[in-house]
Amino acid sequence: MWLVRPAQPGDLKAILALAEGIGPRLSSTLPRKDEALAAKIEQSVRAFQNAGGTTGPDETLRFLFVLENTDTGDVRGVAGIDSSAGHGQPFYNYRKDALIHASHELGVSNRVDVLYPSHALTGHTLLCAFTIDPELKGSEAFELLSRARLMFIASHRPLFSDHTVVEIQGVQTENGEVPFWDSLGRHFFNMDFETADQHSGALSKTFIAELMPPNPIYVTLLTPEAQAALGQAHEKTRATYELLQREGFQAGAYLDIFDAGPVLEARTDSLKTIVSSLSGKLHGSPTDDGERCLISGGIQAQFRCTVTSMQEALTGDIKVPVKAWHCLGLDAGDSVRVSPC
Amino acid sequence: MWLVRPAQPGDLKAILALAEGIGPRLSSTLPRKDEALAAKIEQSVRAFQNAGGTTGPDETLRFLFVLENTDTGDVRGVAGIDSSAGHGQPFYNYRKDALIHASHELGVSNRVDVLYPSHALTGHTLLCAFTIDPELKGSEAFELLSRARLMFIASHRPLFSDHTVVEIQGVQTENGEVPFWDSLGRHFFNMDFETADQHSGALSKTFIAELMPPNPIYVTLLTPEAQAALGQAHEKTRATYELLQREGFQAGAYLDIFDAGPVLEARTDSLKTIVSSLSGKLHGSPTDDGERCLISGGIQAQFRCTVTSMQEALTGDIKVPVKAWHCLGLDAGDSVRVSPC
Amino acid sequence: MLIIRPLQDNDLEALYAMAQSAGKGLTTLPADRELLQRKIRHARDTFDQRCAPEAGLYLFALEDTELQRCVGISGIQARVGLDEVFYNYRLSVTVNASRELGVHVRTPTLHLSNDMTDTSEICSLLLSDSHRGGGNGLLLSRCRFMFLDQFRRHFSEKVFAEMRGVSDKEGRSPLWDALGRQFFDMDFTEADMLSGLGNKSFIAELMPKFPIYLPMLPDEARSVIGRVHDNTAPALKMLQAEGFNFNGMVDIFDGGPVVEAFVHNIRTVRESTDRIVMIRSIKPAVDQVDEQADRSEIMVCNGSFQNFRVTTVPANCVGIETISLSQPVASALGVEAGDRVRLAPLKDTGRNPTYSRRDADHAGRSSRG
Amino acid sequence: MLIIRPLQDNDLEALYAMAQSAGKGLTTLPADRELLQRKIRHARDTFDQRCAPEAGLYLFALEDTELQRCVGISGIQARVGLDEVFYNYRLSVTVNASRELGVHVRTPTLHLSNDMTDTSEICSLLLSDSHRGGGNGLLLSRCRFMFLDQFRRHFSEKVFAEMRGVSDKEGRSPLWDALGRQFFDMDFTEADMLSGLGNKSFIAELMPKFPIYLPMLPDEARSVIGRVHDNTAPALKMLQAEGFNFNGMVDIFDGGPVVEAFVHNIRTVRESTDRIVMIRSIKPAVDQVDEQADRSEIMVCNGSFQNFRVTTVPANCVGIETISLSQPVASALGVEAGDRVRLAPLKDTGRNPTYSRRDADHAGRSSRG
Repeated sequence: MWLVRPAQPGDLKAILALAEGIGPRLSSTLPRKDEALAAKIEQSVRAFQNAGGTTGPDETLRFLFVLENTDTGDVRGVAGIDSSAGHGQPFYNYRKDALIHASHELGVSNRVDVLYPSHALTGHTLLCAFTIDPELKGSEAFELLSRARLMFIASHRPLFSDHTVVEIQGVQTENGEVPFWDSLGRHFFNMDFETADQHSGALSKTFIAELMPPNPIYVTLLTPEAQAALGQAHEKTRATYELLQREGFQAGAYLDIFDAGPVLEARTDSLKTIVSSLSGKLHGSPTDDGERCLISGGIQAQFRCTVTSMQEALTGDIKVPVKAWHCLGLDAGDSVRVSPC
Repeated sequence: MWLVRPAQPGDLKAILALAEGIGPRLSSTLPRKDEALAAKIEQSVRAFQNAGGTTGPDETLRFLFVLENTDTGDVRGVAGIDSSAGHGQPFYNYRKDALIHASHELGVSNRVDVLYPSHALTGHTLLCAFTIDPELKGSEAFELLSRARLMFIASHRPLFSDHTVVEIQGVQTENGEVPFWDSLGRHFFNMDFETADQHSGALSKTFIAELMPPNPIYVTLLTPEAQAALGQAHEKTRATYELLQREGFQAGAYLDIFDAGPVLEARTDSLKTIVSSLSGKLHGSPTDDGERCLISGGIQAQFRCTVTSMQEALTGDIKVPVKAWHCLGLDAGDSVRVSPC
Repeated sequence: MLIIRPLQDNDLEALYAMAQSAGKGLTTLPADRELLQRKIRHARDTFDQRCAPEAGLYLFALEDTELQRCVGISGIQARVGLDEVFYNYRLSVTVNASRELGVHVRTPTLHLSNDMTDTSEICSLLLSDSHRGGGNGLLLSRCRFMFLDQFRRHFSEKVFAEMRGVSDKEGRSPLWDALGRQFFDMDFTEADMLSGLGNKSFIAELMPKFPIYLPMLPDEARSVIGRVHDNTAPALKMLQAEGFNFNGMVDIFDGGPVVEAFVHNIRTVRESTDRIVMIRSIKPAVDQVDEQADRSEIMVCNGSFQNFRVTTVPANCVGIETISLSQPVASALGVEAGDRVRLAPLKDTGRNPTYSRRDADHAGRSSRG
Repeated sequence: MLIIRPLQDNDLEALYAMAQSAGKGLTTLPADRELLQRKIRHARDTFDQRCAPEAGLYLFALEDTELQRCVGISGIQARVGLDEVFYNYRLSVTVNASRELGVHVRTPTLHLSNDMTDTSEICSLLLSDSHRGGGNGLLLSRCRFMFLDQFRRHFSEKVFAEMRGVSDKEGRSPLWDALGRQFFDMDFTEADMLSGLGNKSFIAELMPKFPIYLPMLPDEARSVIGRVHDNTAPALKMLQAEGFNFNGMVDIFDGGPVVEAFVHNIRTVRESTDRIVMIRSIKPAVDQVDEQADRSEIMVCNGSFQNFRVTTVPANCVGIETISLSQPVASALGVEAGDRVRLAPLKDTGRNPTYSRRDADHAGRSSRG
C-alpha cells in the first residue's frame, strides 16, 4: 500500500536520490546537498514534535512528508508544508497589476502592465517541495502525496494560516533557458537561473533583498518570450496544476520572481479536501469494495495517510479493510479522517 | 408609493436641490451646477436609449436613476451606475499593500505599509452618485433606491462588468477637515479637499494624472490622523455601508485617493439582489399582505422599480397588488423581476 | 559687418527660411510662422522689459549689415519649466551587492527628473547656410555667454543646453523605439513635435514614471543614451570647450545629452575683460603686433540690455587699457570714445595679446608621476 | 616641525586617543582599536602598493617632529562602493502642473541613489586638540589635494566629502527621527555606528526604496536636509573655498550634505606650481620680500607615492623658478638640491608672490549693469 508519513532522518538517501532524479527546479524548496537536506529533515522532525504545543501562528513550522510503498519500504515521493511562507523573512513575489496611461487631449488610452515587488503572501501557508517518482505521475499515489498535506492541515488547522498558496514552476525551455529570468533577474543577480534557484532554497533570503531591483518593472520592456511566460506554468506541472485546481486553488496576480510561474492561492477553509473530509471512528470492513478515499489518522509525528476503499461512513463509523488499519498504525475505534478521491 | 425610474431632464431642479441639501462630498460624482448636471442627465437619457443597442463593454454608459414619491410626484433621491469606472480614462485608487523589510543579521522584521497608485478597478461597474433625502435614511425607500440599480443590472447584465465597485466616503471631521487629504493630496494638488473633489466630478481626470504623485507612498510617513483614516468610512455612510455589505460588497485593498475611504468590491454575479432575484409574469394579488420585495419591470428607458408586498411566487407567477402594476406601468402577464427585501 | 543684436519683428521671414532649411531636429524652432511670430513677440517683450527678465526669452539675431538681413539666431530661455513641466531622464546607477554571494552589480538606470526646472537654457541656434564658417557659429553661440555674464542676476547660476540625440535619416530614434514608443504609441517625430509645441501634459499622462533599468533595453537603444547626433557633434565640442559638461541628464525621447555649466566657469565669462573705447581713423600698422595674434578675432559687446550688440574686431585693436574701434564699428555697437566695452576672444587660439599673462602660469607645468 | 606623511603602524595609540576625544559624529574613525588597526593596515598596504591604488585607502598623518608623534590625520578613499553598496539620497524636485487648473507645484523629493559609487572620497580628518589653529587643519585637509593632483590617475575625476549633518547634544537627528527610525526601529547613533562598521547590508534590507516626498516630513526634519552640524561648519567653509559644491546629494541618515568638486577645479590643484629646490644655509633677508607676503605660508610636497611628504615654508622662500629650503626641511621632505617640488599657498591670503600675475587679470573688472 501507499503511505504518507512524516520524513525521518533515515529517509535522507532516498529523498536525495529522488531530488537528483528530477529536474533542477525542485531545489528552491528541497536542497540537494546531504547536509542541507539532513538539516531540513531535522527541522521537520522538530516541527512535528512541536505541532501539538503552544506554538502560535507567528512561528514557522516546516513539515516534510514522504510517500512510502509499505510493501517494499521504498520512498518514492516527498512533499512539504511551510506553516508560514517566508518563515519570518519576506516571501517574495511579483504582483502583476495594470496602470492606465491615458491622454484626454490625444484621445489615447494605454494599458501598462507593471510588476510590483510584493511580500503580500508572506505568512500564508505554503505547500512546497512536491517531488515524486515520475512513474507515479497522475496515479492514485500522486494524489495521495499531494492531498495528504491537506488532510494534515485539516487535522491541525490552528497551526496554519487562513490562506494557502502554492508556487508552480514557470516556463523553461528544453535546453534549460528561463525566458523571464534571462530578461530580468539575470541582469541583477548576475548568475544563471539554476544558481539563483539553489541559493533561494539553501540560504537566508537576504540575498534577494540585496540583489532584487527595488522598483516596479514595466512588462512591455521585457523580451517577448518573457512576457509570454508571465503566469504560465511549466508543461511538466500539468498534473499537479490540475489537481490543485480541483482542490480550489486559483492563479491570481502573483508570480514567482525568478521564472514568473503562477502562484496559486486559496482560502484554506475552502479547499476541497478540507471541506469534504469527515472525522469518524475506525471500523473494519469485510471487503475491499467501496468508494476510494484518503484516510488519515494520528496527530503530529504519528500522522499517517493512505488511500483505501471505504464501505460506509454513516453514523460516524468509517469502515475500511483492516490492512489499512495496519498501514495507519491504528486500531478499531481510533479517530480517523476521510476524504473521497 | 416609492418608484425608482430613469432620471429625466425635468428632474434637474429636484436633483439640484437634493445635492445642495447634502454635504459637499457627493459632488465628485454629482455636479452641483445647473449646466453640468443637465449634461449628466442628458448623458443618462442617452445611456438608457443605447442600453439595448449593440454597445460593447468598452463603451461607458452612465445611468442616473431617481426616487420618486408617486403620490406627490416629489423626487427625493438619486443614484447612478457607471457601466465602466473611469469611462475610458484611468479610475484612480490607492492600493494598500505591505512590504516586509527584514534584516536577517539584525533579527529585525518590519511590516511596511505602502500605498500604490492603482488603476486596477478601471472598467469595473461602479455604483455612484447615491443621494437621498436624509429623512429617508434607513427606510424602505432607501433600500429601494440603492438596490433598484442592482435590479437594473440583473435585467441588463451584458452591459455590465463582472465586478462591481462602490466608493464610500472617508473620514472628514466636523469642521470639514479631511486628515488623509491634509497629509498627502493637499501638498501635490495645492487646493483644498472640496475643490479637488469638485474638479474630480466636473472635469476630465487629466488633472489627476498631472498632479498626483506618481510614486508609492509610505503609510508610516502620513500623519497619525491620516493613518487612522485609511479605509475608514465616514460615520454618516453607515446605513449605506451596511446595506452594501448585506449585498455582498466587501472592502478590499483599494482606497479613495482623496480621502482614503474604502472602495467596496463584489463579483457582480454574486450580489445578493442579483442572485436572489427571480423573473416571472405579473399577476394580481387581492391583498396587501405578503413578503415585502423589490419588483422591477421594463427595459432600458422603461425600467421601473418599486417595493411591494408579494403573495406568491410559485410557478413563475408573481402576484402583487394592482397598484404596483400601475406604478411600474405594466399589465398582467408582463415580465417582471422580484427580489426579497 | 556682422553684428549680434536682439531679434526684431521684421526678422520673421528670414527666421522662417532658416527653420525650413534646418528641417527636423530643431524642435524649439519649427518652421511654423505663427509659432515663430509668437517667439519673436516673446523675445521683444523680454528685451523691452514688458515681461519679468527672469521669465524672458532672449533671442539674438546675427545681422549681415550689408545684406540688412538676419542670417542666424541663437537664444537663451531665462528659466525652463515655469508654465509647463520640464522633463529629463537622469542617468543614474543602481548598485546591488551581496557580500555573502560575492555578487556586486551596477545597473545603469534612468530616473524621470524635473531637476532642470528653473534653470536657464541656451537654445535655438540656427545659422543660414550662406554664412557658415568664419567663426559665425561661434559668435552666435558665444555672444550668449557675454550676455549671461553682463546680466547674471536674470539667469540661474547654472545654465544648460539640450543636445540633439541620435536618430537616423528617417528620423527614427533607437531609444524612442525601445522605450517611448512602448508607452506613447506614436512616432518619434510626432512626439518630438508635440513636445516642441509646448503641449507637454501628454507627457505627464503617458510617460512611464518608475525608473527604467537599462539592461532591459536593447543594445542599440542603450548605446545612444547621452550621445549626440552626428550633426550636433561640432556644437557639443564647442560647448565642451566652453566648459560645459555632461552630468547625467538626457532627453526623455531620444536620449540626447544635456550639458551644463556654472556661469562663472564658462570660458567666455572667465576670459572676458573690460576696455575703454578709443575711436581711430586709420588701421593699425601691421608691425605693431606679432603675426600670430594678428589673425585672431575678439568679440566686443556693449553693456546695454535693450540694445545689446556684439561684433568682432581683430585682436590687434586691443591695448592694455583700451580698445581702438573704427567709427562704423563703434556706431554699430552704439558706443563712443570713453565708454567701457567688454571683450573675449572669439576662438581658442591658444594665445592672444589680451590673455597671454594668464597662460604664463601654466607654462612651467611639467608632467610628473 | 610639522610634516605630513603616510600613516604608520605605530600611530595607533595616537589615533585612538584622537578618535576617543572626537566622540560621536566621526563614523569613519570610531574609537575601536581593532578597527583603527585594520584601517592603518589598509593604508599601509595602499602606500606600499600591496593593493591596487584604485582600491586604496590613503591615510595621512600630521607629525610633530619635536614630539615625534602623530597629532592629526586625514584621508582619501580612492573609490567608495566597491565591496559594499554606497547610499545617498539625492535631493531632487518633482514638478506637477495642470495648465487647465492653473496649478504648478514643486515637491522636493529624496531619491535613494548609489551615484557616488566609484568616486573618491576625502574623509577622516582629525586634529589633536593640542594642535588646533595655526593652519594645521588646513594643512591636513589640503595636503590631500596635493596628493590627488600628483596621482590623479588613481582617483576619480570628481571627489567628494560627506559632511556631518545636524544632530543635537544627545545625538538625536531630526531627519533620522522622522524618516530612518520609521523603518529601522533603532537610534540614530546605533544605525550610524553599524553603517560606520561597514555593515551595510542592513541598509539594503531595511531602507525605504521609493522616493520620499519631503512635504510629508515634519518641518524640523525638512529643514536639516543639506545642512551641516555646527561643529562641521568650518570644515564646510574650507571645502567651499577650495571649490567644493553641494550638488543635491545628502546622507541617508542625518541629511548632511555631500560636497563635490572636479579635481582640476580644486583650488589647491589649480594654484599648484613646480619649483626647483635650492638648499640655503642662512635665512633670507627680510627686505628681500614685501611685508605682506612674508606672513603667508606655502605648502611644499615631494613627488613620492610611498614616502609622500608635505610641510609648510614661508612664502618668501619662493623664487621665480626655485624654492630655497633649509637642510632640515629638505631632509624632512626627502629632497635634494635640484629636485622638483610642488607648492601651493596654505591660506587664501588674497595675494602672494607666486600667484600675483594670475590675479592681475581680474583687477580691471568693474561692476556694470
